[in-house]
Amino acid sequence: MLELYEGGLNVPEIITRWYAEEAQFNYGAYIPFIGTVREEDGIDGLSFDVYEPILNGWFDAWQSKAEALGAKLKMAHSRGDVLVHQSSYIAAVFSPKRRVALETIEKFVEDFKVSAPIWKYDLRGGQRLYAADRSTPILGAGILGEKQ
Amino acid sequence: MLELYEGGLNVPEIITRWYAEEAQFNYGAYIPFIGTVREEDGIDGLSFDVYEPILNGWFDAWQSKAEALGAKLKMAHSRGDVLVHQSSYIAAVFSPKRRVALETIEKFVEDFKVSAPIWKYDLRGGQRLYAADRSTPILGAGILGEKQ
Amino acid sequence: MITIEFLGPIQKAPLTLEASSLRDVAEVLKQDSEMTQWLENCAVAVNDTLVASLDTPLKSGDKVSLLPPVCGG
Amino acid sequence: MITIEFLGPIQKAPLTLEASSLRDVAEVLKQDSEMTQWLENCAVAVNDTLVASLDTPLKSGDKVSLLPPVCGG
Repeated sequence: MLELYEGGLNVPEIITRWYAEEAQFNYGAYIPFIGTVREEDGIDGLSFDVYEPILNGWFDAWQSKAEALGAKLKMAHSRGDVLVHQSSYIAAVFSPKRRVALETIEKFVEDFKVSAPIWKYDLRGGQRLYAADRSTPILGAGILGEKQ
Repeated sequence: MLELYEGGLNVPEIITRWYAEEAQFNYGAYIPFIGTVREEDGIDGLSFDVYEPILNGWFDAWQSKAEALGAKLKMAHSRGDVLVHQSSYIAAVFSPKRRVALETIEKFVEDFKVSAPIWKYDLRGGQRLYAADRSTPILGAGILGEKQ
Repeated sequence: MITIEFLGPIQKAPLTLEASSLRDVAEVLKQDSEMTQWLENCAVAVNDTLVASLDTPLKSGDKVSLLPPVCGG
Repeated sequence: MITIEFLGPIQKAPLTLEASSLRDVAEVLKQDSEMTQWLENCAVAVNDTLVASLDTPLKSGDKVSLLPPVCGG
């Protein structure tokens, strides 16, 4: 399940609802990863663009990988503006066993950072500035710029 | 902070309170690991003994390691009986950065499993049976049995 | 006719043009000086599936999307 | 006099005895057939600090704890 919200996430609602939703499925481990906007370099917050069709495909592929291990993934992300100290991202794994849960949350979060079609902007003095220096080209990027 | 409770944990209360407690400290990542008693092999639940003095020392040593990385740890664990589908264990890390959070929660949870002075029993037909086959000797165990 | 859309921070309206493969799309975009900074770091999707080759064939009605470097979380 | 306490699943009341090192404690516990299964897999703490050597000295009032294999979580 992939949830998108306008603005900052209601973390207590989401992480407790997910826990309740899976309570009867006999998972032994639940690990939510919660990402919060840090106050740094004088920003007022961050802002996000999300391209949903490809994000859904990426998430579905990960869900299939998790299911093969007996695990389940959930994710929530913000669109638009998220102020400092608000949260913009939750990724979670449920798994029968600890090891699968720990390994899956790490790989899922790391792949998210370099693959999910989401663009980040700094909010600063009323402007929305693309965070180019912190962004990563998607694997396989650059084919249009190849010498022919 | 280390919290011990009689019986199953109130997971929503604990994970949302911890989130609120740290909301103003500018952490970018929060990862709680929630352990829940699985229904397996016909058990009614698990039961735990905790030896608090050494558990506190173990936890304090980990907290110091986390602080050196700018991170903070929290933990909650049950004493006594915890029925299937109830949770008995929460370990959590707060960190400015994602990588430290992911690495620390993994190491903390794995070390917990082999070092924390907590003993597990299966609850089965009214009996409390030590889970010897799933238990691990603490590093350095066995000195009293050495040939002299 | 195919449509090219520019995602995230690329401030550019969609384009419609004739093209039989991504190679044709690359030819056109290379003429556009605004696009120089993006061509080398954008991933490309055809009908919302990422593709890895310039030889990917296109047919009328296809949608080509350019995805610049990402940073979710 | 020192006190020995048995933690977790070891069903045994505390013992009080004279000992000047853990070596003395080991000598006494080896005479106890109930303890055979535990001596090889228990960790040992003196005054709630884990110790690694049989030569750890003991003084009157010390508390020795035996910690059998653990499984929290």
